Amino acid sequence: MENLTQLFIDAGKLMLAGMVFVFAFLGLLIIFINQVLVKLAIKFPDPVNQNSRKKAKVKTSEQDGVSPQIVAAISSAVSQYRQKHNNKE
Amino acid sequence: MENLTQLFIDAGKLMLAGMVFVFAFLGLLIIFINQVLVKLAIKFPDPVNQNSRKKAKVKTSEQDGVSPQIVAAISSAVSQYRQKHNNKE
Amino acid sequence: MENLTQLFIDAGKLMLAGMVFVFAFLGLLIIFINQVLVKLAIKFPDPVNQNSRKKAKVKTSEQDGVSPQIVAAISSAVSQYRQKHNNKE
Amino acid sequence: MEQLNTLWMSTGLANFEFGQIVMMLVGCGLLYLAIAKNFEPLLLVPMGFGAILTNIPVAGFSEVGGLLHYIYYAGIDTGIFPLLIFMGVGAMTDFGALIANPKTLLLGAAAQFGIFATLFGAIALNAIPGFEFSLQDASAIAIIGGADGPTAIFLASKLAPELLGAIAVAAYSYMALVPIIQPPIMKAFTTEEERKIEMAQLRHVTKIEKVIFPLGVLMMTIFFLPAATPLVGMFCLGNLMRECGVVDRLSSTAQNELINIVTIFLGLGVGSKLSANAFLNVETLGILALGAVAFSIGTASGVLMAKLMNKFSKEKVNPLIGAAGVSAVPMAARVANKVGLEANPHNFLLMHAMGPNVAGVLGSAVAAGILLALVGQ
Amino acid sequence: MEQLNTLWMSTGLANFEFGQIVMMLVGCGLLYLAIAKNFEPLLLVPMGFGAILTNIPVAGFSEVGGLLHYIYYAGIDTGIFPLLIFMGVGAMTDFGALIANPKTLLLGAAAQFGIFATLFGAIALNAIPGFEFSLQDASAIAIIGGADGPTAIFLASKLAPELLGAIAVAAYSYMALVPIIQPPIMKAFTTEEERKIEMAQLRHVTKIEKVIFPLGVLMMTIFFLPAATPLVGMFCLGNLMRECGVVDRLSSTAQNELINIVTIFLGLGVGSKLSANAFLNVETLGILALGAVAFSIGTASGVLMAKLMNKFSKEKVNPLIGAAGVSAVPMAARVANKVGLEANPHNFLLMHAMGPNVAGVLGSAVAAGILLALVGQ
Amino acid sequence: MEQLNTLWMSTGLANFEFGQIVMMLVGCGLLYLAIAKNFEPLLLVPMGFGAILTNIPVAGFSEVGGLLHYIYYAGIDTGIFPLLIFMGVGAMTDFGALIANPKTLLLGAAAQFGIFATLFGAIALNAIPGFEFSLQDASAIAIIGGADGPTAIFLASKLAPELLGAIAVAAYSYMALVPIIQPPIMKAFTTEEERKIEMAQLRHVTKIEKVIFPLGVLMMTIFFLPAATPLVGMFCLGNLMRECGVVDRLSSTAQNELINIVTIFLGLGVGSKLSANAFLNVETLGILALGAVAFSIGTASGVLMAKLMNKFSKEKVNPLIGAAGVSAVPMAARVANKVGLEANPHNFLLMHAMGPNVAGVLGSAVAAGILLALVGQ
Ligand code: NA
Ligand code: NA
Ligand code: NA
Repeated sequence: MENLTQLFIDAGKLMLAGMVFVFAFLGLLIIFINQVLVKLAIKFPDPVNQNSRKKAKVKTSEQDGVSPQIVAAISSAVSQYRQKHNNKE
Repeated sequence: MENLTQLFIDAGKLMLAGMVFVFAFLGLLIIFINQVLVKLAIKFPDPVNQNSRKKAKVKTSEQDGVSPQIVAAISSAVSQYRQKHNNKE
Repeated sequence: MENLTQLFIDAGKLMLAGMVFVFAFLGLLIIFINQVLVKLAIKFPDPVNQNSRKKAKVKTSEQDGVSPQIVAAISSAVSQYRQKHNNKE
Repeated sequence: MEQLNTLWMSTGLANFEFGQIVMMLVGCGLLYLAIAKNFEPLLLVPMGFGAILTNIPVAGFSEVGGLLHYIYYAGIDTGIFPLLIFMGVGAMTDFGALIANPKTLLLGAAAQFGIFATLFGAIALNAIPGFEFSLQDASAIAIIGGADGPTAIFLASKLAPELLGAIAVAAYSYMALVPIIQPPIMKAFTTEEERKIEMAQLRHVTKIEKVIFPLGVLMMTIFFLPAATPLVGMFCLGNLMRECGVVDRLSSTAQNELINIVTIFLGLGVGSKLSANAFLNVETLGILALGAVAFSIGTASGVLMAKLMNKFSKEKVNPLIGAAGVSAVPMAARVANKVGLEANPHNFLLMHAMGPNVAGVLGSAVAAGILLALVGQ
Repeated sequence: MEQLNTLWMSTGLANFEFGQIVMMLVGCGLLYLAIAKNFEPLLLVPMGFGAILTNIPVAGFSEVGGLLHYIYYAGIDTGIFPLLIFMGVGAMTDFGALIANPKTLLLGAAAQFGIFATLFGAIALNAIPGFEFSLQDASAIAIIGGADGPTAIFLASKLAPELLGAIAVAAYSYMALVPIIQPPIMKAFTTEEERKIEMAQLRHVTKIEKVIFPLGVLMMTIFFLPAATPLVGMFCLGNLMRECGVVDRLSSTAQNELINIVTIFLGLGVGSKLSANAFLNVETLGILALGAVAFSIGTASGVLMAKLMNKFSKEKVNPLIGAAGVSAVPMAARVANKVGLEANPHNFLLMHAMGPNVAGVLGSAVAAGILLALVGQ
Repeated sequence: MEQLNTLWMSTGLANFEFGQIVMMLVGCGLLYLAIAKNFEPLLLVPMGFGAILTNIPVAGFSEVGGLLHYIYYAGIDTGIFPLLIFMGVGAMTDFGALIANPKTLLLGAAAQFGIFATLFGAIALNAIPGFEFSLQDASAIAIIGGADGPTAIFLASKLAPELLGAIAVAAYSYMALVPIIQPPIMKAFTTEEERKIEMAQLRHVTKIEKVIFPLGVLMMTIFFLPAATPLVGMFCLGNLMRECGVVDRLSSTAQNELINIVTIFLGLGVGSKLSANAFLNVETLGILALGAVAFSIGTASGVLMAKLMNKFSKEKVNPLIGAAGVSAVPMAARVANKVGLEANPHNFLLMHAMGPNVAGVLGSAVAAGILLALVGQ
């Protein structure tokens, strides 16, 4: 019974230490996000140009009716399909 | 030579026991199919509703001209294609 | 210091033996290509018929508007897409 | 004829022990739940099958030279399989919602109270004759409250391998039962008004934030809790591969083929621990009961934490998303969304709930690290 | 210069033994059959290549520390690779035709006579000086008649590892030769009339039947033949993953990436057993001869069984589909279809032949289990 | 409270050694180069991450029982991972340009002078106090000049495992720096006129040539340099699977999923050798310096060889493609193309440069074999 009491005390301590630590750790992570990441985001914003360039690209290719990437994708899918449906092992 | 005779006898017994067992086993499987599976098939027929619902869904999306799943599939194929054709290793 | 001298001599020999061997090996490969592969290429040219047959096939299916392989590929891509976007782990 | 007799003596029928039959039925039960009820099928199908295989008499699947023996000792005893799964999960995880609303980390932290309260509860069970859980056992059981499969398997394989089967069954079963367990608790601890709270749209998160985040998490784990670095490290590696944008083919393989292959083996290996003498005892009942308690306490803690935060902050949080802090990604977030929609049909909480949801993954990995550091030898 | 001399002493030319040269030619022959003749290329390309690598003097591919040594002992000696292949094959197999027409199981059973007759034949060869096959050896050889690659490799690695190379060569070669070996036998044992028999269309098989079937097969194997459960179990796991509909991503990985990776390693590992002293002897000739006998007897038994069944049943079976009972999926079923079309251009037997074809896979796995139970120690 | 104290004593902060911090910064530096500068990210992302993990105090990633320990000893110490990568690279390689213009093999041979000159240089460094490279060490360092990652890792793991980390860092860094290192050297050794040389279009290469080529290369390696057969053999297996046309599914798996999985593990395993006491010493500086020398000499040798060939042959070769002989596929070929376009906007050298480029892969594998045969014990 003494042993059980000791176990209870240990479990209680573990519970306390664990919850303190979990809150401390994830709390620090909040600080990390607010202090570090947010500032990084301001210093290095996502490159807008690149995105718009990409969009432009897609537009151009879509104007051609069929994008060469889609053609490539379909032919790749065709070859994958063929491969996978070969006779077994 | 005695040894060989013994081997022959063993092989013969093995042949007999093996064929008896194979037929017994696969024969039992016939009974299993006829007694268990067929009854299960009657109790739990394939859900017809679900299929027709699916078909309905497909129809709707096909009416839009291009199914969103096909768009998704093609864009997924495009990204797979790009990935696989990156420079080596 | 004697040891270092010996190492230098060994390294020099290694350099010489290595370069001789590399040139000999890749040189032999040149002979292999010129003597063996080129002759094989003449004896067993790429089957032209098969290619043109393939082309013909593709043409036929393209005349139908949509190749059955592309349909298969897209449906395969759709099912792959669905699978990969299932809920995690 | 002696051949037929030898064959008969080698049949299962002539060698069955009662426990093996029961455990095969347990395996069939897991398959039923997985296939008919869609209970976490990706793990439970191979696991249920593994449970059947390991209990076949004569065949020796889990003895030296048996297939499951190799799988277990190569992949689970070493910790490699759960860590690879965790890498793949990391490659599937988007921390955007968490970074946009970091306060939700507190919800993920609070929900871990389910773990530590259960640890206490497992020790309390020792008061009942028949239970003799050590602190290691109790810790391994408690991690069920983390609602995270690979974390539970990893910790149990280190602290209490003989309980691994029961713990995995409980963890995955309750993860599948999240849509049934959580809503009543969520409703009991919230008012109709609270459930109607609408939340502001999340800000855009830039690429650099997403790239640096896993590295920051890893660094903090290194500084403060090295014992959690195997789990957190592999998770962050997967997430970094996802977000860095230059190794898409590795990221794709990690979240598809590699995780699939490892999942098959992990399920078989965990199933191989479902032997009669390890599973058919009163402790398993205790573990199943404690698992339900753990999920319930975790859910309640998350909800209550959200209400507490609302006391101190202007920007209100819908307390329903606190329940997602137990992890069980993405099921718990979907449940929060659904219960929210019932109260307010224009209130879409899904993205908001993803924050505490992925915070819960980190939280339970941290909790696992704490338990390893304090009770692992 | 001593460096060039050392180099010369380390060349293959200075160290070749005659047997190694012959075995490399054997490896090249396998590559030729695979590439030019399309003989089971998926296994024979890596296997032929492995045969070349293992016979390179000095390099030590199959000695401790060599690549093929690791592959063989990790994957083949343990049985893991053939079992994973079998899981993938299970995930590729559709039992629909078999469930729709269960009588065809008898055809799959009859064709296994090819195995047991060959076992007898292998012992008979001992009468010729130079042959000394033990009962283990004879059993491993006989399994060639099962016309199933992974089953043959699995059994041979357990019962007669030193014959593994020759057995694998024979098994895969004859499987590739099915379109040449079978038709004359099929025609010899059937009349034109019999070959014209048309069969009723197969009934629709429901999902639940396909899901329960692999579990039923596994249960029967557990009850009656636990020694076959590694093979049958992994096969049924693959098939269950295929049919249950909730783990499609696992099923897809099992039948694609995983089976491909394992096939490369399995081929290399089997090829590593093609060393001169294990292959260049009279026993190999015996094995090749017995293999041809096994396929022929199996084909004939299947056909004759179908004719016997027609004696006792109103619903006639085209005896050609009996030949598909040897397995060699799906080649043997295609052969039955082709020979059937020759006799009756409107007679499509392919689906009907798939029944005995997959029954043959089960039949030979069962036969392998019997041999393991009776002659394995 | 003792629990919190135990936790504190187990933190990284309480256990850090100075060297570990520095090595983590090195790991972060590698990640930065990979992600921000696109330096060979497929290997450097997992490798940089592995460097961080292995230096975590207390966690023991690279000690017995740690994840990186298993990965290193199962995959790198045995040589399996680099060989599998090499198989995948073989499956990605098209030898068409080389077969069409076999003379370019001489360029690939000449560029290997970068290796052997560096070997001499590494020994010369021993004259400086602090350096004590054995002939094995010098050989492992010299292979950096081969500009081929898996070859360098394979050789270093055999000859000087304690230098593996530094050698891999140098090899991959300089491969990534090829577009910066090579152009000035290429321009210094060529005249404007030479850079303008246009080359005749390459002839069509038939399928049979591409199928027989890897077998021919393997045969020659067997005859003359068995020590190189692990590398060359696996490379040729991959290439044969690619070209033979009957095992496309194996080829596809080898160049996609399998190589991706192995790359993750290889990077982690190599990173695990980046420990402070193995990396933070003057020898690492020497290795980095020698690596740059090796690339430069290799580039110059290739260019000069091309000029020499032009002296003896009517059909002129643009000497820029000689620089591609160092391998670094396909970067070096692209650099040759780019520098060529600067001199003559209508001169597309890419296909012509692929010949020496893939010849360089064979050349450095042969050089690795020579070093293994002569200085490996
Ligand atoms: Na959690
Ligand atoms: Na069979
Ligand atoms: Na090179």
